[in-house]
Amino acid sequence: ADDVTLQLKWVTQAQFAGYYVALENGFYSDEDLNVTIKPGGPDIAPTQVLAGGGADVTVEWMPAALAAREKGLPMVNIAQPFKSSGMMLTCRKDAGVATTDDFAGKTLGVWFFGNEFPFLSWMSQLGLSTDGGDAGVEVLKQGFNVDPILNGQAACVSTMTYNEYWQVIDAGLSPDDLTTFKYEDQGVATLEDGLYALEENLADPAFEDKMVRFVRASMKGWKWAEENPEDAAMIVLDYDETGAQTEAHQVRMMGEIAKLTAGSNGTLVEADYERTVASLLAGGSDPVITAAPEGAWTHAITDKALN
Amino acid sequence: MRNVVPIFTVLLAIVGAWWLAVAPMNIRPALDIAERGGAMIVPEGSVERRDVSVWRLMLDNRDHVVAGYDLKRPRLPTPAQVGNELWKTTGAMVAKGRAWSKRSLIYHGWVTLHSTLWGFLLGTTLGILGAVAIVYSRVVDMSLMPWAIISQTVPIVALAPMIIVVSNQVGIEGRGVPKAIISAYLCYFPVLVSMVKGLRSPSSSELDLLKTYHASGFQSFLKLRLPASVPYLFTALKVGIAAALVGTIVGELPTGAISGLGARILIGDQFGTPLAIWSALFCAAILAGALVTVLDITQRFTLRKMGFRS
Amino acid sequence: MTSNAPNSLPQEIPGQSPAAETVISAQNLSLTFETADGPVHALKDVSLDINKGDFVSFIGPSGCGKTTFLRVMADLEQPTGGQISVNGVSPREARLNRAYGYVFQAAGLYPWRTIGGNIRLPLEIMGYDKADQAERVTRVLEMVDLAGFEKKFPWQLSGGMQQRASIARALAFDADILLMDEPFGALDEIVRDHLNEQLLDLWAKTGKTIGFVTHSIPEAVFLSTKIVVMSPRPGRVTDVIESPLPKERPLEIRDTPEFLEVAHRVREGLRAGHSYD
Amino acid sequence: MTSNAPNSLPQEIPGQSPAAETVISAQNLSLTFETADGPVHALKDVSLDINKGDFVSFIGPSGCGKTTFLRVMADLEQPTGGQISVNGVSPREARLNRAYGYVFQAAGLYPWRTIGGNIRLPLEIMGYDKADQAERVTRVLEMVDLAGFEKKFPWQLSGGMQQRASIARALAFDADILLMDEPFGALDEIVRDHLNEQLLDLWAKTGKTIGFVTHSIPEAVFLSTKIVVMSPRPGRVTDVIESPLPKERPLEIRDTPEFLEVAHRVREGLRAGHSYD
Amino acid sequence: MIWIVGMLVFWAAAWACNVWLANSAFSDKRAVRIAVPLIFGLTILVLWEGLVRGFGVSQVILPPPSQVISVFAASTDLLWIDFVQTVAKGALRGFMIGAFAAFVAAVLIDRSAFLTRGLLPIGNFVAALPIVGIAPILVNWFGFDWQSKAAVVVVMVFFPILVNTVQGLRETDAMQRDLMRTYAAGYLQTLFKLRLPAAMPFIFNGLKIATTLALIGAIVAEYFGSPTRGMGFRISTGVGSLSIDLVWAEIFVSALVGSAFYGAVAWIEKRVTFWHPSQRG
Ligand SMILES: Nc1ncnc2c1ncn2[C@@H]1O[C@H](COP(=O)(O)OP(=O)(O)OP(=O)(O)O)[C@@H](O)[C@H]1O
Ligand SMILES: Nc1ncnc2c1ncn2[C@@H]1O[C@H](COP(=O)(O)OP(=O)(O)OP(=O)(O)O)[C@@H](O)[C@H]1O
Ligand SMILES: Cc1ncc(C[n+]2csc(CCO)c2C)c(N)n1
Ligand SMILES: [Mg+2]
Ligand SMILES: [Mg+2]
Repeated sequence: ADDVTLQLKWVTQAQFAGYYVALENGFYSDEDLNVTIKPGGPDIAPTQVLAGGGADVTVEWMPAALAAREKGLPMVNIAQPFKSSGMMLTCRKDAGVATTDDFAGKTLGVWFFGNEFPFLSWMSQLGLSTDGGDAGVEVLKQGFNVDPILNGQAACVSTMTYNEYWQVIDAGLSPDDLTTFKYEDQGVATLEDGLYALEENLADPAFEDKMVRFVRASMKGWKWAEENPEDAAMIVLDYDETGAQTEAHQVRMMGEIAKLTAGSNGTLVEADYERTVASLLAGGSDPVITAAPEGAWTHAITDKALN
Repeated sequence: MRNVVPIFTVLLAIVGAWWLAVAPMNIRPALDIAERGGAMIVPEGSVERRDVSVWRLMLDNRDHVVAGYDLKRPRLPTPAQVGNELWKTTGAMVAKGRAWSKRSLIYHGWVTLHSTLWGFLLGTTLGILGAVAIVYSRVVDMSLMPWAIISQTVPIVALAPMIIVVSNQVGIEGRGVPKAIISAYLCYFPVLVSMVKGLRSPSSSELDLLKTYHASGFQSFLKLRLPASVPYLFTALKVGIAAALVGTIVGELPTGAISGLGARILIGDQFGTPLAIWSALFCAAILAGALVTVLDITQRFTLRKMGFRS
Repeated sequence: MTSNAPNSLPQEIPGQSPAAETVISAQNLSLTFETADGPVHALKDVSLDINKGDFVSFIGPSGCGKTTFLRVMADLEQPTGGQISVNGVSPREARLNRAYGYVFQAAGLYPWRTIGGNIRLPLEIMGYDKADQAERVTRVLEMVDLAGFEKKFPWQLSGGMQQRASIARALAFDADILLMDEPFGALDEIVRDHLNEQLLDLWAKTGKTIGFVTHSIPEAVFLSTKIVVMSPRPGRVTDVIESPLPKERPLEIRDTPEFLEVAHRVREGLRAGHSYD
Repeated sequence: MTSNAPNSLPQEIPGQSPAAETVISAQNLSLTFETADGPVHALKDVSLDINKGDFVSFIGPSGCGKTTFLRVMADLEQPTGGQISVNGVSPREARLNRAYGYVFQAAGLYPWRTIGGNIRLPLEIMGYDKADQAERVTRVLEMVDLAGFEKKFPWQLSGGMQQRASIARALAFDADILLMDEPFGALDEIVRDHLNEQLLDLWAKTGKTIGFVTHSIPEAVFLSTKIVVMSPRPGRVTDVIESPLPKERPLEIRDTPEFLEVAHRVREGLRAGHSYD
Repeated sequence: MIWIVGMLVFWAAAWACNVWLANSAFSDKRAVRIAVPLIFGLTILVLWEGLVRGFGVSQVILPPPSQVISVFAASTDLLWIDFVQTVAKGALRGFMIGAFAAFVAAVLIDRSAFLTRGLLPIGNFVAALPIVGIAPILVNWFGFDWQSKAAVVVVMVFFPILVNTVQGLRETDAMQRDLMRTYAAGYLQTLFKLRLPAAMPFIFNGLKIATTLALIGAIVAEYFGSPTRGMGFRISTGVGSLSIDLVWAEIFVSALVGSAFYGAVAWIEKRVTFWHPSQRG
């Protein structure tokens, strides 16, 4: 069997259910693959792991991948299991945020580590400076949790529809107390969880073939997960080494994830890609990328995988 | 042993102060919850309350103070809550025969202990070898010593991801080795410093004595410098193991380790479960205590055996 | 200042003639330490002959170079001028031949070794075989009255006993020169008296040549066949006194006029040109 | 064992009669330390009177309670039995009245203060005014021959000079009792001789009452008007010897028959019941 | 290849130079004492440069020092902002508050033998714990800005300084204390004239340990939330956006600041405890 190492973007959770399902249900071994899944974490940059040869393929968000590409790391999107973005900004009504016009002068929690790009280009489209001051917004590098909105340190925090949002709800705030801004609704959505590999590796037909089989099995896993959300969540739980994930939370996450993967067979939709690039190029004074990238994606893998 | 009574008194006082501090620390979330549950709180609205001191809040909402002692997400948990959580994740797991389950702190403690021990081994070996080199070579002494100090001012957290990537690149899998390297990085320094002191502790007359015997350099190392440094070695080991544990946990914190006590702290933070953080912290403390105690006992035993007066 | 032992030397050699065998011979020996505050003349133009079987005491105020002289003999310090020979060869060769036993001011026993282990130390280093080691340890322990203490650790012994053990350590191997640098300096007078008697006894039994540094006039007079009085800045020998005392010396000898007479001469020698700091 | 100074005491009081003023008076004094190995009887039934202007030496083997006795006088240790009075009051009151100067075996100068600063220490604590402090420091430094060393740090001085500085520190304020616990124990004999002469000189000049612990018989005899011989287990006084030597004592007095006679008596006193280790 | 050979040659030459310097007659001269470690450090940089270039290591994994230096030079204003945020506001303030609190606590504890006996072992124990772990809690309590970083630093430096100070205050020998007793000196007099001066070497020992802890504490705490500036912030986002050269520039600043901080404390120590044998050389 051929070895494939997959680097995840974050810790083991239902966000990556498709891969775990494919592993657990033997979809990978059916393709004669021996897959190792490496969970990520707050200080793991999947791009760097890829560059260092620690993984063959990685789950990454497109803004980060394109930024890395501009830094000289030739990452190529080979598949896009997530159709839509799950990013949103969750705000407290009692902090006085009802519309995007209320942002000025407020403190907003944002994830960095390569996840800040969509936010930054959104703010620049809104014409808000992110360097503080009355005209702009005060940006906090949000840690790993949603505490800032709970104890009033921030008016809004970044959340994912499938994860952090529910932590806010679990903490006792009700949806009525909150205003949410989905990036999708704001027209600033960028592509999330895609699969990326290095250009030079893809030039090798053997590697390409491995990727074809990998993507095929992974997509099979994703579709199975969409149909069997509860079982998928249980599989994820079994692989969670932290022992901190709870069943209820993972089942709920799986449900939300299914909404994002629905509508994708794994093939990157070019229009989504163009929209992402446009949004990133518009990143104000300090754009994420300075020129439209060349060769940042390929349909070669998905074309072969899905036929 | 005459210290037992004072130690317990002080411990008791600390726990008492902690317990008392829970009320002011938790009054705001407690009032928020009560208000959402329909209770009348003065003043109304959590935003308004931010400008009121906790003491005022406690005075004005006396009935709700106790609620602070039973929050699901306390800012400061009570000692009992922490104890309970610790028990649930250790003793109770053992009782259920699931000591090695991923939900058990015994398992995570073991993961941390494991790389701590490797880091400790690596660090002490490096420290001792470095000390020998420094004591026997002037060049090494002059060039290495300042950098050893400087090395400790480098924030290893910054190096952690790179250590992971680099060790990945040279073909090392998993987080164990990088964590051990980080922990060795913190551990080697106190060992080095202390061993240099120890290897240099023989007086010049003790060294001269061997010279009159025409002893070789290796003989004087084996028969004098090494045994003379044993008490220093143990002091170093005790500091070193604590440093190694700190290193492992620091290594687990930002590198997104998926198991181990540092990872529990991280996960506890990510999922907003403060009790998980607190129990991991206490577990780390217990681990540190146990490790140092083991070394302490070994030290007493060895030194007594060797004839040093303790 | 060659010394032709005139009388009652406890040498094994029968004819106590001017032809007595010279063991250590120093000619115009100098040693200057270069320090941050300028050169220190620890020894300047020191000439001295020590015969086989002599018991030579070095006395003088602090800093006069007693220790330095002893260390030069033992090749622990290199002279910067003059000659010195030991057993006809250089100190270095003598050291490599293991010609010395050296006893320091503090007993300097290794605390992690038992008394027996400490005495065995030089034997191990010099590669004596196991059986020989054991035999020698037993013998020297008896010699210094410490039989039965072999298994004890140093700190389980009094200061006087520790010092005896350190002497035993220097006796355990076959060095025929014993150099002692204020070996009893840290002990109280009464214990000291006792050790002095034992040392004389040992010296008579073994016939070794002994170089002995002391600050105590009675001690020097009581023990020595030859007393070397030194003076500082620069360190030099100001007087060499041959003792007229008999070989047999009970403690009471210290109240005899001969003793007091020698002591007086030593004191005068010390007084001359002595500054008190 | 009350002592009525019989002769040649260097007291300022003219009539050296049995009525001489008693400064320290101990009756059946006992002190038992409770240790892990059982009680240690450091002092048992010690009675002694010290008169104003006496120079009293305490001599005895290690562990006989010399230090303990001195410390009881200075209220550094509490007796477990018997009475002791100092200047007619309890040691505690005497201490609070600052009646003592105490000199320890090691100089015990604070290394972070200059020599001058060390001598000034008691004066600062006792609240002397600045000008007085400076004046006293200069005076006592001269007294101990250390003029010019005021600005030096202790570690820049030799052991003998440090010990003199520590004596100066004890002299700087107006204590009329000086207690010295083996002040010269760490020094070499020659420096010691010199300091002994200076101490006698000082004593004559100031007329203080001095309690002095030593291990050296010649030192005790040379210095004292009264020699207290002690013996251990339990610590007790075995002999009190009044010295017949005159107040003026050149170093040569040590070669006189009177001196040797007293020394002999002390040695006999010590020898009785002394074990050597 | 040329890089690797060149690097090896440089290495050999530098080492030979150091051997010669260290064993030469002026090895005690100040200039040599500084030159030898500098040459050593330079060698490491050259080795690093040679290895990275020789083996063509990707710059997103390990950039060569030359690139780090140019990024350092190009981003001084950014580095300065981070320095102010993390060092001047977080670490330094935390250090001062922690040191002061520990010092006062030590003097108070020291008055009671009972407390000392009870607290010293506990303090020693706590000083050995991985206290950085409380960073997420303190960030939650004290907010995102420098206050929470300072709080982490306070807690981290408190115990080493406390323990060392208490230990130091007990360090006077019996004779020195007895001397004070014979003068019938009061508590404050004994404290100021004897015990504090005698404790200084210990206090400085604690302060020196605390200097390295302070920086690490402030930086780690930024991982759990921070404004969009600070060394920890820059390091973690730098890794995420593969600006590894900037990360190294921050590491460089941290080492520089840490060494300077340590050096400053050691310098003051030298002045204050000039009398201690360890300082007299
Ligand atoms: N290694 C050294 N470096 C510099 N000076 C030294 C060294 N060893 C000794 N001296 C100096 O040489 C002189 C003679 O010293 P030495 O130790 O021989 O004297 P000593 O007679 O043994 O004195 P003491 O009775 O104090 O032991 C002294 O002034 C001493 O300071
Ligand atoms: N603090 C103490 N606790 C227990 N035992 C003590 C203490 N101080 C002294 N002793 C014991 O009391 C006895 C008398 O001690 P002390 O120090 O007075 O003797 P000393 O005559 O001064 O001896 P040395 O000549 O050695 O100084 C000794 O056996 C000693 O071990
Ligand atoms: C420090 C840090 N915070 C948040 C993320 C963002 N992130 C990446 S995947 C994912 C999914 C939901 O949990 C989220 C939130 C990160 N990478 N690093
Ligand atoms: Mg000497
Ligand atoms: Mg004593």
